[in-house]
Order: sequence, then C-alpha cells, then structure tokens
Amino acid sequence: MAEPLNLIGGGLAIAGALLSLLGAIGVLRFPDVYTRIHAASITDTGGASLMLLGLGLISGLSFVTLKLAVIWAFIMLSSPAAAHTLANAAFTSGHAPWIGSFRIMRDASAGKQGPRRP
Amino acid sequence: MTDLTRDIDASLVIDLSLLAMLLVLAVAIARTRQLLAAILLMGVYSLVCAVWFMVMDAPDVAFTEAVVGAGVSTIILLGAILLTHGHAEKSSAIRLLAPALAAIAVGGMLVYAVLDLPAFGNPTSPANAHVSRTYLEVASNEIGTPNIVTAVLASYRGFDTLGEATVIFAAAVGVSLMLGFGDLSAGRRTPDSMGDHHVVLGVTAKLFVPVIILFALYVQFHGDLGPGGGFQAGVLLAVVVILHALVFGLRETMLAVRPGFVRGGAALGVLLYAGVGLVCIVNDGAFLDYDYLFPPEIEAQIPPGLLGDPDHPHHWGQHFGIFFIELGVLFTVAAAMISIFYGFAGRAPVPPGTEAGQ
Amino acid sequence: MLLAAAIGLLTAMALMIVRAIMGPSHYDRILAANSFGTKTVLLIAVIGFVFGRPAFLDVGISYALINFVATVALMKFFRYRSLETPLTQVGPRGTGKAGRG
Amino acid sequence: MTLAVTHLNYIVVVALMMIGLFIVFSSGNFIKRMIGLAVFQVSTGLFYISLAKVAGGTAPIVVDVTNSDGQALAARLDPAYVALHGVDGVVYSNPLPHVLILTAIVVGVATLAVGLSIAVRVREAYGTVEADEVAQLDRSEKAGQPA
Repeated sequence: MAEPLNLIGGGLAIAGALLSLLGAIGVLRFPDVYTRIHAASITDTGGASLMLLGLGLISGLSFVTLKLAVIWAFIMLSSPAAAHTLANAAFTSGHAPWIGSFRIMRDASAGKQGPRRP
Repeated sequence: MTDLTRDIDASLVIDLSLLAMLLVLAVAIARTRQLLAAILLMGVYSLVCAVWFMVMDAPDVAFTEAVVGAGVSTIILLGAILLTHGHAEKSSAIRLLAPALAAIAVGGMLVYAVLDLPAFGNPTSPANAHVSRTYLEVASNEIGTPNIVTAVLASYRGFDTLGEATVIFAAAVGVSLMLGFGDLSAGRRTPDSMGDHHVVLGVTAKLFVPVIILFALYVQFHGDLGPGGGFQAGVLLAVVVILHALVFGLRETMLAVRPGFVRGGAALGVLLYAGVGLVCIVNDGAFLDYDYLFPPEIEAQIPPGLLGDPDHPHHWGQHFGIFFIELGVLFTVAAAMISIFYGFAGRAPVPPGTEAGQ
Repeated sequence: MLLAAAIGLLTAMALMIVRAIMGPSHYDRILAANSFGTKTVLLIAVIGFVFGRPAFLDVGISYALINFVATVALMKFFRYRSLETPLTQVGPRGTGKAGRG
Repeated sequence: MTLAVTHLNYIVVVALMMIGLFIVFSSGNFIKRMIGLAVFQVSTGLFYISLAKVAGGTAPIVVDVTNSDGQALAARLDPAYVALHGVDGVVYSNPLPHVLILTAIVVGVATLAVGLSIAVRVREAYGTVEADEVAQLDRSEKAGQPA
C-alpha cells in the first residue's frame, strides 16, 4: 500500500463527497422537480464514481476492489433508471416544468397541448 | 472518562450526527398527517439506523435493517395504505396533550434509570462481561465459524432462532388468512396502467433480478465468514420477487412463483430446522446439538483436507448443522415475506361507501 | 481524509432530509429518499474503510439493490395507486403471455 | 457534564423511543399507530446495540491477529486477561445483543404485517381506520341505530 496512492485515493474520495454535497445543495435550492432530479442524478453517479475509485485506490487490488466495482455498477444502473422513471411519472401525472419567465408551457396548456399544471 | 472515550473519538462525530438526523426524522414522522410522507420518512429513518449500526460494530444488524426496514417494510406499508386511506385525521388537543405528558413522564423515568447504567463503551459492564465474553472466547474453537454472530445465532441460541422462525411463519399464516393469498382467477380485472410502457424500467429490472438472486445466495453461504445469513438472504430473495411483481405485474409473478409453492416453502423451512434438531436427538444428542448431527462412523469418512487446512480441527457436525438450519431460515423468511406481499398486493381495494358492514 | 469525506457525505444527507421533509410534491420526496440512499451506500463504504473492515461492503451492495426496488415501489404507488399493475409487457404487445394461466 | 457525554447515546435513544410512544398514543389512525410502533421498535434495537459497543473494539467477526493489518484494527486484549483465560486476540464488541436484535428486526416486520392486515380488515368492515369513528360506529350499532 503505497503512501501516494493513499493520498490520491483520499483526495478522490473528498472530491466525490464534495460533488455529492453540491448535488444536495442543488436539490435543496432548485425550483422544480425536474431540475432537482437533474441535480441529484448527475451528482449521484459522478460522486459515486469518484468516491468508489478513490476507495479502490486505497484498498489496492483485492476482493474488496471487486465489491467496490459491483457497487459502482449497481449505482450506475439503478440511479439513472430511477431518475428516468421518476421524471417520466412526474411528467405524465401532470407536473409542468418550470421554464423561468417565458411561460411557454402555460400558454401551450391553454391550447390543450402539453401537460396540465397540478 | 477521557481514556474511555479516546478510542471512539473517530466514530463519535458520525455517531452524534446520525443521532441528530434520527431525532429530526422522528419528529417529522410524528408531525406529518400524510401517511405517504410518513412511510417515506420511516424508510429513511431505518436507513440512518442501519448506518448507525455499522458505526456501532454491528454489521449483521445493519445488513438486516437495511434490507428489512428500507425494503420490505416500506412496501408492506404502501400496500396497507392502498387498501385503506392515505390521510390521518387531525387529533384533538386533548389527544395530543395527554400522550405528550405520558411520554415525557415515562421518558423522564427512563433517563433517570439510564444514567445509572455503565458508561457507553465500558468493556466491563455486566452486559458485556459474562456469557457474551465466553461466546467470544470459545466460539471459534467450538463452532469454527469466524462470524461469532452466526455461531451464537445458529448454534448456541439455535432454539431461540427456531422460535423466531416459527413466529415469522405464524405471522405469514395470519396475514394470509386475513387477506387471502392473492387472486389468480382468470376473470380478475387488473388495474389500468394508463397506457404507459416503461422500457427502461423493464430492461433494468431484467438485469437486476438474476443479479439479486446471485447476491442473495452469496449472502446465504458466506454468512459463516462475513456479515449475512439466512435472515438477510431470505429477505433479499423476497425483494427479487417483489421487484418482479412491481415491474412485470403481479399476475406474471404469481404464475412464475405460485402461492401454493410459497406456502409449501415456508412450512418446509420450519420443518427442516426442527428436523435437524430431531436428527441430533436420534443420534444420542440434545435437541439442536450439532456435534451429534453425524454418527462418528460417518464423520470419520470425511477427508480431513476437505475445507482447506488439514491440521485445523473441523467440526463437521457444527458446519453442516449451521448450513441446514440457515437454509431452513432462508426458506421460511423468503416464503413468509413473499406470502405477505401477495396478500397485500393481490387484494382488491374496497371502494369507499360499499363496505361489508354497511 | 476519509473522515472528511464521511463528514461531507453526512452534510449532504442532512440536506436531503430537509428536502424529504419539506416536499412539496411527493415526487420531490421520492427523489430525496432515492438520492439519500445512494449517499448512504457511499457512507457505508467509507465507514468500512475508516474502521478498517472494508469486508463489510456487502451491506452497501445490498442497499444499492434495495434502494432501486423501494424507489420503483414508491413511484408506482404515487403514479398508479396499485402495486399489481404491470409497468411493461413481458411479451410483444397484444400477444403477451397473459393467456397462459 | 461527564455523565451527559458518556450517556448521551442512551438519552437520545430514550427520546426516540418516547417519540414512537407518543405517535402510538396520540394518533387515532391505525396505520399511523403501526408506524409509531415501528419507530419504537427500531429505537429499542438502537438501545441494545448501543449497550453492546465496547470501546476500542471491532465487529465480532474474527480477525487474523498474526499480521499487522489485523493488529491495527482494534485494541489488543489485556495481557492479564490473556494469561487468565488462555485466549489471545483483539477486543470485539458484544455479539449477543446483535443476535437478539437481528432476529427481532425480521420478526418485527412480520408482526407489523399482521397489524396492518388487521387494519385493512377493519377498514373493510367499518369503512374507516380512525379509532374514534370505529368506536362511534360500534356505539351506534349497540344502541340499535343504523350507522
């Protein structure tokens, strides 16, 4: 277990934690469901990748590395699928996206296009 | 105090922040009247508990809490809400005040009692001293499994665990008697999916189902060496069936895993567990005393190098006894959870105003 | 260093709890719970390394799987009010295996 | 002050238990009561596991103490203790409460399902899961009035 590898791994883990933290701030601050899904799903997969890579560097090549890879694969599969399903369900159940001050969706919904506002 | 808490300093930060999260979540569960939000927060609550169990050196318990609390119990609660009503009525002031006073009174007494306990982490406290210390000393010699939790669960306290498995079986029977086994009849109207067709979910679920089964088997058979065992693997197997039912429809799942098969599995698990005990009795031992599982002439024929090191004494009776009773626990837990899920998910909701008693 | 990463994850989890409690819509809550679950998996992994027992990653793996199932169940509940509706056909449309039983 | 630090875990867990108790008593909704019961039950588990933690210990899964990685994990046993009992190794947390709570969690979800199915049957018979309304329906039935 080389010392520089530990340092790089720790740095990557902290970077992943920071990315997760950024995503959490985004989920807290963004205006509607879709922007929040965007913030959460991107930082979840990105933060997880960085952090698991960092932990893999620390652990060295062993059975633990395989387990880390398995966790990474599961997160990479399930997190985007869950985000997609969530956005799909929210859209079909009638949540209109927030479009800032342009109000395109609201005008469109008056003309019976697009989803109705909740 | 300093030398006592010195060693837990690293975990103290994580410990305290998790406890703060738990308090916030519990208060939020108490305040909300939307049962859906309460269920969701309950899932998060048990998740935080699972992490806290990890910090407290209890990976087996964390494993169980993660799969049960966040997975199965959330889904069962959702099924119950579907069959009832998703909104709680507002309680009157007197109904809030009296329980609050009672809870504060009981809590005050408990805190008063708790302050007399030995300090947190004290190695010589009565709870950590007597029989537990003995288990830690003798388990690896007498049982031969590195995971002492498994050794205590399956061997020293095997009778206790048989009782737990029976309780789970009885609970599944009770739920099935009250809610039915799920309806497979052809004329049954299945609820409308509103024309949605989730391709992404279908593909992901198809990938996940075999992988979770494989992982459950790993957890089952690796339970001697690491965290895991029959309880965790059983719940994971039930979760596979639940995932399949959620994505491909309950009807498809019930055709693949038939309710009769599930009921048989639950009974078979308890029978297997008790049967191991009976075999020990037949071979002149006590009930569930695995050292008597094999007669000596059979045990002599097992080659000494079968499991690695030939010099290390192997306890074949203990190995196979734990193997079989964990298998029994797996069958019972998985079948009971699937049966409970079928009961809740397969029952048609009664529309308001058409109740039987009216 | 790993302790710092753990504290960062804990802060992110606390923010997610705020979102899960505030709502406003149920979809926000599911999103917060799902994202909380992913962060928990990472935290379990980091704790394993902090305490020197990384063999306990099994707990994290199982949670990564359960989290997906729970999210699907919650989403399905809010959207369809039913746990038994098929979300996708098993066979080709119209010729599915539904007639088998 | 010292007492507050060394017993903080226990005090917080007692507070969590009491919140669960409060939910059970204060809500008239059967499902909410079951959720409160679940909170109470998990908190009891927290208390047991908190008692089982040993300072400087590690999880009760045997580690190899012949190499340095294993030795660094946890505090070594006291030499006097080793001399007395003839066993060597590191300090482990107490496995017995882990066993009790592990099985209690799974039994807990099974009994939760039984309670919920009773609530479902109550709803099918009375059309409500609120305890007050159920009691009222019972009273009016006893008085011979239509519900």
